[in-house]
Amino acid sequence: MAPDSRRVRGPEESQSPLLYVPCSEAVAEVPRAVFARAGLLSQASGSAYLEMGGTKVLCAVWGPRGAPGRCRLQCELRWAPFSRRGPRSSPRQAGLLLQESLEAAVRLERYPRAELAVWALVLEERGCGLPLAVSAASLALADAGIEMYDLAVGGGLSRGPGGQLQPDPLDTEEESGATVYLSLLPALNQVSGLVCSGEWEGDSAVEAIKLCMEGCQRLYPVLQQSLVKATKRKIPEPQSG
Amino acid sequence: MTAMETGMVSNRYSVSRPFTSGRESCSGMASVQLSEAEKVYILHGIQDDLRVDGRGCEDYRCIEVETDVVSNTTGSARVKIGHTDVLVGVKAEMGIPKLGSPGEGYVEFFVDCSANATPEFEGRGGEELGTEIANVLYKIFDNKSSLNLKSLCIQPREHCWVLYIDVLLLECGGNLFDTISIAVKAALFNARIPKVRVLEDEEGAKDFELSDDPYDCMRLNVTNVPCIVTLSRIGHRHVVDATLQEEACSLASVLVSVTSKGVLTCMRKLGRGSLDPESIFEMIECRHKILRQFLGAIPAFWVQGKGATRGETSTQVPNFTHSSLFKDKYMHLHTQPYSAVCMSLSRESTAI
Amino acid sequence: MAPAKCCVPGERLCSLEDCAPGHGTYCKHGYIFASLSGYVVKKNDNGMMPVLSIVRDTDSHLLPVIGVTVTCKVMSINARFAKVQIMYIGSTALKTTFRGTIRKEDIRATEKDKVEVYKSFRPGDIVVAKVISLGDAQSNYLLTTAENELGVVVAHSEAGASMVPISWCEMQCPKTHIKEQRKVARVRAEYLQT
Amino acid sequence: MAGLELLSDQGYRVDGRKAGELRKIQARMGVFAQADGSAYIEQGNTKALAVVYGPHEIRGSRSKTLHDRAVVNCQYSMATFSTGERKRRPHGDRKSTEMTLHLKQTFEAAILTQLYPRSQIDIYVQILQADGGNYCTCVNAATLAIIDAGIPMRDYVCACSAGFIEDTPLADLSYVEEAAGGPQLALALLPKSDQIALLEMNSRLHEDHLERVMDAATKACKDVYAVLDQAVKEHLQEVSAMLGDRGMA
Repeated sequence: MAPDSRRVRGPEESQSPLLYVPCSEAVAEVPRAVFARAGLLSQASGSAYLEMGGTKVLCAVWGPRGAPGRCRLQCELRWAPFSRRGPRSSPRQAGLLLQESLEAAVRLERYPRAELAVWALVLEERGCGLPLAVSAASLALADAGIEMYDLAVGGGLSRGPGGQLQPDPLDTEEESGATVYLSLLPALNQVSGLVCSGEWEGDSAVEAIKLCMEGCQRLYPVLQQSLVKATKRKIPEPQSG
Repeated sequence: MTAMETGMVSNRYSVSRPFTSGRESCSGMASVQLSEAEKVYILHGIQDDLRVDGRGCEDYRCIEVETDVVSNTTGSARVKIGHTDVLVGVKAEMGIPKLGSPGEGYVEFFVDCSANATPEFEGRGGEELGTEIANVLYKIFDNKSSLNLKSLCIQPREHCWVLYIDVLLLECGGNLFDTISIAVKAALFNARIPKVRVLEDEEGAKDFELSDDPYDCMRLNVTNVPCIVTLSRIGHRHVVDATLQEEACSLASVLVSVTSKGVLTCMRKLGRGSLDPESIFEMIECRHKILRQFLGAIPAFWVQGKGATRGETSTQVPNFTHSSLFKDKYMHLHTQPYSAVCMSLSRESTAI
Repeated sequence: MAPAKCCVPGERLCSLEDCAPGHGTYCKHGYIFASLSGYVVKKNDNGMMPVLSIVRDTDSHLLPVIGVTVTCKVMSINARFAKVQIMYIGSTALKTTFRGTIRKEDIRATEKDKVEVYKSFRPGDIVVAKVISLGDAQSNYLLTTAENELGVVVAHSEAGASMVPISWCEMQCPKTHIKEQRKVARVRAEYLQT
Repeated sequence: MAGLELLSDQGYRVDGRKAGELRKIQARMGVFAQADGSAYIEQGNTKALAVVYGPHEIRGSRSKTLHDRAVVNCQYSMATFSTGERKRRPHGDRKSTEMTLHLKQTFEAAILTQLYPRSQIDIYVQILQADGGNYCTCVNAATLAIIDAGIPMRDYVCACSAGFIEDTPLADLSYVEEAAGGPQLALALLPKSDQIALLEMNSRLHEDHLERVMDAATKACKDVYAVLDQAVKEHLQEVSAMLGDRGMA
């Protein structure tokens, strides 16, 4: 075939220029500022918006709606195309983790033959997207009036290059290797989700989990307050004596 | 206070919630249906450290390992624990290094849950579980020390070895993750990657020369390749190496991947229940004990340098015995009696 | 009166010794916990232990349960069953409808073998029925009309007029005076609007 | 194909066999406990595993139900590492779908399906290592697995391939011989009644030679039968010995 002289042929392979952009070495302020609000979407049964540092998560819940079989928690967690640079993590896997973390918190047996749909969107990812999505999802479920044992609160942690443990890490810090993500039911003191990756020697993993749990306990009252506010807004006070 | 029962049920012996998610515990795609009475029976036994097949809570079933089973592969292994049967083939193919790590080769995992294991896996039925297992495998290898990827590099930025680690699930009898991780380790141990010589002529064109001699090959250092230990929470205790029946009784389990030095490389909670933090710490601690069982059972996989050439594996390792279940050169290994193995091995583990 | 306390799931409300758990709560370790976000209401039934429950006025997460009376619309019929859409549970309108099935043998209590679906229901009828089973993975909610109070309450004739019941098995069109067969419900007096 | 001599002047093939000689067959029945029937077979370097489930209730949509006989459901898959070049997917590609269909046709002809109306029999075969004659090895493995499951058949189904190179019909082709591109024929035979369950031929072969090739394949199938029959009898003896022990105790 004659070479096409009219067009400039690009190289056979190409890569995203983002790969070569040096990461800015930002250090997260600890603790990162949190903003939480429940019940902001009118179309969904329940909804919540959660912001921590630069990470922003929106979550909506629909249901319960009729579905054959036993009650299911249909979870979907997505990252918006503009949420971060570089590749995004697989939504399928993240949805499963979200589902696993929430299942222990929701009283599914109260909803036979029904389906609850949880849909979370990470608008901006600056680290801790998944744990924040768990917290947002449990806020949204509670806002929808779904019966739950407790709010599932997510917390993240990463180990810096010097070995120091950093709660609520930024995305740049998450890339450094060792991370822990945890979801806690604080009132019952139960762990409903746990993922550790990277190398953890000796008892460092235990220490990290404990630190992560402390972080969750700190976030818990914030979520409770925002939920109380949303409930007061949404539901009129009963007039009974 | 004792650890709270997993899954928060007020009734002490009710181990299942009547209406819960359609997805059973993660590895229990091929799950069995158990009646309430059977569950209570298993649960009561476990409270007394006695399981249905006579094991204690922290005992493995007999682990059978056979290496070098498929001659078309770079390395292969078949591992059988109880009724769980897994075949792993490693194929080394030439590829281009990933951009992020130009000086390293890389590893690709694929898990085929074949219909052999259970008819539910027919067609695309096993894909979901397969991807999930593959994701866990990626995660446990996602660190610098598990495998020396630099040794897989042939020419930085241009050529490297890609290790395709393909897992084939032949039979599914509980404890998939552990079995698969042992099989992956055994297959990597067995892998013989041909040595490559790069010849460069005057114009800078490169040519590769693969060694024909099967003994002139590169072996991988698998000392730090982690093994997965899945601990299932049943009642107030945890068990290792759960059978399908036991998995059906467990609402939550923790998957810990651990190297021979006791370093955790990945940890995950599986299943729909929740766990007491104390019990998680207990499980993390328990890995040392399990590790000693493993070390005793399969020292060759942990200590590189033994049985380095083809055919010697079986003779060098005293714990392997021959069995003729599948083939004549089958290696069979029994980790019992555990206490004896642990005793004799504490010496060996200190040597590592 | 002090404003009612607002609570969120997981909040510990009180000891089991002080109150009995009501709607929207669960018990653990001898305490009552909230499982809904809403207002805590303590109801004192004379002399009995007060019942603690959580109230959400907007609540409508009702799901059909066995034994509950539902109002539904017939969507399609065939020789063996009628398919319906559940629209009300008791007197609460549902946000999303649920699908149900009324099998031929569940239409009336007596002479079940003589029942024919098309002589009992027609698509578009509004039927009061009772849930008898949640059904399994493949099937819908199973409903029954085998009681005097259950059956068709609103039906339209071919002429389009709302028909008037004339017996337990017939309805008549006020325009054309044509009689059509239905499994008619005897609507309880308290529900009738006059 | 130049260079490679598939049949030497002395009449020996690449791997040292005579023209009508089979590769070494090793078979084992009942390898898995959970399946209703299972078998593992090695024909030279080709290794296959077959598992049978059933007869059981129809799975999935009921519309598949046949009212007068059982549905035979097959799946042929190849391990991704079984071939020289790594395969991307174990099943679902065009070739394995075709193989699946062939297996189904073969066993519908052999199993007494009318004994189990409204039910289903699953046959899953897996090639662990491929070195020619994949279809035939699978049929042989599946036959053993069905016998192990105790499902009645008209007869054993024995399959063997045959080729035609340098005017000589060759039995049981290996991968090298298959890759040479000559005509090849796969025959699945019910050996006692000499009935053909499946016959497939690729590539071009003069009509005059067909009979000779067929004869070679038929003879090879009967040889396979002898080996399989031996394996079944040995297995039966093992099992009955075990039962006997239990009976005494």
